[in-house]
Amino acid sequence: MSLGEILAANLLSPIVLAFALGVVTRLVRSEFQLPKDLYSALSIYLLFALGLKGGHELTHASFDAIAGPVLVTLLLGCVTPLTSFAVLRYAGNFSDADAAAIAAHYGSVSAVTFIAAQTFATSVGAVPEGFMPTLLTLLESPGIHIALAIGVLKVGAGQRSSGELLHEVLTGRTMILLVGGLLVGVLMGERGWSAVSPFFDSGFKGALTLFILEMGIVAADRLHELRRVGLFLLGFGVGMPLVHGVLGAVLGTFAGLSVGGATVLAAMAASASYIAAPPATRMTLPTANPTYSLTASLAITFPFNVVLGIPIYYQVALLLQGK
Amino acid sequence: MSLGEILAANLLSPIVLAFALGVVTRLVRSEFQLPKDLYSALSIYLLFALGLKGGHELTHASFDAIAGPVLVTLLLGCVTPLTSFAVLRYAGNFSDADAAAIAAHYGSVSAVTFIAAQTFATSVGAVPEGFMPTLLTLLESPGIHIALAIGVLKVGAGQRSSGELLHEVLTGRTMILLVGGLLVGVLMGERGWSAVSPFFDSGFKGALTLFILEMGIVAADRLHELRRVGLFLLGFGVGMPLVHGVLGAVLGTFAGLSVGGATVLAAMAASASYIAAPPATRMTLPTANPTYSLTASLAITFPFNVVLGIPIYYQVALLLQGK
Amino acid sequence: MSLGEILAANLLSPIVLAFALGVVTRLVRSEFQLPKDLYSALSIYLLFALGLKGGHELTHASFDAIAGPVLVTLLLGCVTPLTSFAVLRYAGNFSDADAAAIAAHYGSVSAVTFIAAQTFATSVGAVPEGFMPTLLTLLESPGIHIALAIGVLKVGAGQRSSGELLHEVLTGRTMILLVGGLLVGVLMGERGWSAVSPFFDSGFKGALTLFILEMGIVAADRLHELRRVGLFLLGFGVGMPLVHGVLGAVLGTFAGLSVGGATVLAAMAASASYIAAPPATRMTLPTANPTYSLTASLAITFPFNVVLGIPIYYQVALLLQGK
Amino acid sequence: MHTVPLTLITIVGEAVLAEPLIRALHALGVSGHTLSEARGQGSRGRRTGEIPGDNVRIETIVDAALADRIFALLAETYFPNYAVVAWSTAIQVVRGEKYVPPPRG
Amino acid sequence: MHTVPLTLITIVGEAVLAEPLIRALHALGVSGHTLSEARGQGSRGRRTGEIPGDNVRIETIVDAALADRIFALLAETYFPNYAVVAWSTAIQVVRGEKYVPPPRG
Amino acid sequence: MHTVPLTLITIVGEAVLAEPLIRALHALGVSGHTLSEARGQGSRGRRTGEIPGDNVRIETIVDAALADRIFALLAETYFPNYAVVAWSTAIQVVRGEKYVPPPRG
Ligand SMILES: Nc1ncnc2c1ncn2[C@@H]1O[C@H](COP(=O)(O)O)[C@@H](O)[C@H]1O
Ligand SMILES: Nc1ncnc2c1ncn2[C@@H]1O[C@H](COP(=O)(O)O)[C@@H](O)[C@H]1O
Ligand SMILES: Nc1ncnc2c1ncn2[C@@H]1O[C@H](COP(=O)(O)O)[C@@H](O)[C@H]1O
Ligand code: NA
Ligand code: NA
Ligand code: NA
Repeated sequence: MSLGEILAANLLSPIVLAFALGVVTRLVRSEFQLPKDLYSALSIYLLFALGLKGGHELTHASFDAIAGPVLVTLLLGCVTPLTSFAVLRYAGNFSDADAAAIAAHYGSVSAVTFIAAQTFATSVGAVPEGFMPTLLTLLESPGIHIALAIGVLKVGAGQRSSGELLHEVLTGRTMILLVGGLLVGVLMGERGWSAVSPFFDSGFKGALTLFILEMGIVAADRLHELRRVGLFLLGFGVGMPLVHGVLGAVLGTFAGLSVGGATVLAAMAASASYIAAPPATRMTLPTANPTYSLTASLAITFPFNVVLGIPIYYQVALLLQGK
Repeated sequence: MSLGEILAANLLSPIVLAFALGVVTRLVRSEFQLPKDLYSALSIYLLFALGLKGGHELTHASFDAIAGPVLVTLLLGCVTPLTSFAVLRYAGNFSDADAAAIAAHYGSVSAVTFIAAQTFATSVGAVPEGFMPTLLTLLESPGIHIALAIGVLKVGAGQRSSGELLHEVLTGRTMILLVGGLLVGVLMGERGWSAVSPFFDSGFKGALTLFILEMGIVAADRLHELRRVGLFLLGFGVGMPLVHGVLGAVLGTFAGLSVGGATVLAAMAASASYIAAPPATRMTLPTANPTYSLTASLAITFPFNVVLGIPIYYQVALLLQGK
Repeated sequence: MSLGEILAANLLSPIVLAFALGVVTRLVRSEFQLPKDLYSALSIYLLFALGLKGGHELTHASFDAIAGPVLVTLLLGCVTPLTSFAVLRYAGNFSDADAAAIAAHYGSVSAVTFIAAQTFATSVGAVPEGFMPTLLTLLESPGIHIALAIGVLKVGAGQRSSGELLHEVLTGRTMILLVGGLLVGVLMGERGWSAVSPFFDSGFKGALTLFILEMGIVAADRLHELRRVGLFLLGFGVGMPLVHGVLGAVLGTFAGLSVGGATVLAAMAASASYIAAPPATRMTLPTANPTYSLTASLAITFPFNVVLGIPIYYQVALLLQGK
Repeated sequence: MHTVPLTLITIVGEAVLAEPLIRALHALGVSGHTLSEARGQGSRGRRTGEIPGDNVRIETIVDAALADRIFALLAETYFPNYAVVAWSTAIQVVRGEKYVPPPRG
Repeated sequence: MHTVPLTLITIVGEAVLAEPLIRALHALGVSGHTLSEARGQGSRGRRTGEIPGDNVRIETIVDAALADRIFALLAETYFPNYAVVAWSTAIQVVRGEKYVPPPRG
Repeated sequence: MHTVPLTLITIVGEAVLAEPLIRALHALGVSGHTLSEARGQGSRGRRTGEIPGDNVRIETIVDAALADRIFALLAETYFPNYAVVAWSTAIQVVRGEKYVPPPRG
């Protein structure tokens, strides 16, 4: 398939269509939204299912293959907050606090983008390595800490000590469900997995579709902020993922990942957190404007990655691996 | 099967049993009810699943066959609010506002009754046409607007302009999920449907059972109002659906629908809205007593259709089509 | 398998692992918890599914076999509150109100422990009788009434008359969903069950895992109370279930239950209610300290049964039946 | 705008009290009440999300005499054994006549 | 601590009113509002969990003049046909200048 | 009925503040608090259902001296950077002695 055909097929995937429906819901000024607890329930289900399945697959994975990918993932966790900060502060002229706050989002990772990349790669026949969810858990927190540390060094700490911050991020919903799910998945074995997989595996893609519908609504709620965040941030929300995505594909290939694995690692590097990063940032750098980071992560970078970015990273990985 | 056998089988269907359990729950004065967000979650799931499946089936439907049914559906959307208003105002001596408010409910449609009719028809082997959910979306709003327009002409507008009203109904939860689901279902193709159908298709009937349990509870909460609404409305809640149901079966047969399709169209015409119509009516005709319309729709017509009406409309359709 | 092997296998079951993850969540002082409505939704789903499946299986059960088990279940419902009260009051020196309040919890039953026992027995190949959920509904309320009656005789009634209390327990969520589900399950027949079982049966174990995760969190929330409740209650929370469990296994075997059925009956007798009993107790014996009964039921007896008790009762049943 | 000076009583307590408390208030003659969900912490420890339920926050608009009777009921029946807090606020109510019981006698 | 005496208006009414009411309040010039969910019972019967929705509880901090205009609007537009209750409370607001409209004229 | 005149402080602010704010209140010596969920709109825009969370509404009953210290804390630490509103109301509390700290010195 050419990139064009892949893009077209991706546009008609349930994920992209559901996101588009969510956006349209707000464009026609409908008041509809998912009840808050349904949104939470779906995100808990998705994260725990991801962890469990990842843990189950981890028991089949060759552990020789995992060391390299772990190292490059940690490297991405250190590099992406720095590149983001540098671009925002020096090219974009954002204040120290704002640049650090946005960098905390782009240095971390979006689990939904990860899932979209997994789904995409599998659907084009490039099944990613079974240990990818393990990498996801490694990429979530370093970027937040590095970016916020820069911010605190430059503008002073807010309400929260760095110990409290570390604790908050490491024990947040995402980490508990992903890391916990991984452990449970590893320990419960084949029999456990076959008992719970009708709930956590068969329903996964449908539940994701409903979740993404609400993400479309939430993203569209921020569309009217696009004007306020300015052209630079708009460009950043598309350009930075492209740079980080290509970097992820290169490092992933270098570490021995398959095309599917490299695509997913690229999407992780390219994605921006909008669950763990916002509250951590809000309390640590209170003078940063949360509109910037949330709008860029949610209304620009998330849809960009899901619609265009992931197919592009896949093409890059194909090229890099000479396929 | 004779009508008696069909009625007996229907009485033991999960839908009717769950409704009965809900009513009994209140008759024994239990405080049990579904949490509000679970009720919303189930209704969102059911409507979106209905749309997606309808969209998927629409891609298989012959488009020659659809024009006639679309026209008779729109005709039913114009006629049923008028018959309802006339009966209530002139035979029932209701005030203009009350007659128009109730007519807005009976001119629109109940998605759960629609689903019950689909399930019933399929279970007796009369599989309805794949485009029935499309007809459902067409029948929801015209009746509300026509009835409320009559009301506003007679008693003056309430808080809401007719533009606002039109917008509210067209962008309500039901329309977003049904129409949006239809579009997503059409666009995502076979591959998309097979990814999401384990969630949206396999779980459908079970989720419906839980939802109907709560509907039984909510309907029973209104039972003590039956005395306040008076005998006329009680008769109306049974007689009007019979008239509209037979009309629907006749028009459906005339337009070329199968026995199953005519049964479902009849149930749609016979049903009364209790989701879209109430808030629209409340703001547009504030002097109308909401107890009348809600009690009639929910505590009389809904159970009547689900228990007796649908099997009757099926018999009528059989007769009409000489089977 | 030896008891050691069985215990080890049980430790790695999804249920025990999910509970452990919940406890760890609090030990690392994470703020994570399931939204309240998700917790309710899961418990409604589990109870209704239990009832429906139990009803469906009841239609296959031989009714000769059920009379004996019903009688011993009712006997357990009368004996366990008395033994509990006697031990607490006279060996433990608890006040009349506190002893009666705790006895109300141990005289009733925990549905989740029941489910865990069913799952365990099935997984070791000792499939319990199909009418076990019917026994569950019989064991829930007698113990509460007997224990609270003792309390009221000794310290006087609180806010609530005994008629109100009886009504509250008999029409609580558990009874409505279990008894109602049983009836619906019996009536809807094979066809009804095959329509709803993809929702209520396939998803059951996965949904249970998520529910148990939250139970681990809630139990861990009470861990810091362990010091306040004292050593005696700690011992009671382990010793009383062992006594009641062995009694249940003996009576069950005597009444003709299989090894699986006797195991489940033992777990029911050994378990302590933490859903129906707490509110009933709070209003009837307001001077009793709710920390005692909740901590013992939830943070001691529930995990003890799920981790160690159930495999032990199974061994006892095996021994008793000479297998 | 014409308003009537009345008393707003707010009661915060464990959720299990909601139903009997509301019944008791209406038995004393309140014309209505408003209930919302809450969590809290007080002398009896943290009350949040545990299985027996959160707190509820009940408000009722009454006149001074009824306020006194409600406080007396709370002090006698609920304060000794339940986690509950209650206070009154002076308010001005639109269409306040609705909330004053018809003169007795 | 410097505070400003202002008026807190609380409106409890059927959920369907939330959106038009908030629009109306902002049109009258309130500087903000806070909304929470509630259930209740009043002269128009029990309002709880029925399909058209529960009650909402809307609070807005205003000065005396605006309070009067809000009450007038409620009395004219909402009281005749909807289940709604409203009252005002005298409060002291921190940084209260924010809630006083700039002097006109 | 004997009641004690005290101050009710109500704080409405972004949900992320709930935990640190409650910790700070208890560090200042409040005897308890009540929290409920809310949505709202103010000078910092609409705060509703967005991913980082809604508003919270925190109430605490205190004496006048403590009220002042709470307001000072809010003004210094929270008002400059967060979406937060706070006010005090004069109330009468049943069993109000519970909420007055034991005399110092
Ligand atoms: N000082 C206070 N201010 C506000 N709410 C309180 C206060 N003290 C107690 N409460 C509320 O009242 C409930 C019961 O309090 P208590 O009986 O002191 O445990 C708590 O859970 C809080 O919701
Ligand atoms: N006396 C009262 N005290 C507190 N809330 C009330 C009172 N009367 C009515 N309400 C609230 O206002 C809503 C509408 O009242 P009504 O218009 O009297 O039916 C009710 O559902 C209650 O939430
Ligand atoms: N005038 C007001 N009346 C009631 N609540 C307000 C008012 N202004 C602000 N709020 C609440 O306080 C929150 C933060 O306000 P702000 O800092 O002005 O954005 C808002 O989301 C509202 O919930
Ligand atoms: Na990233
Ligand atoms: Na109709
Ligand atoms: Na027991």
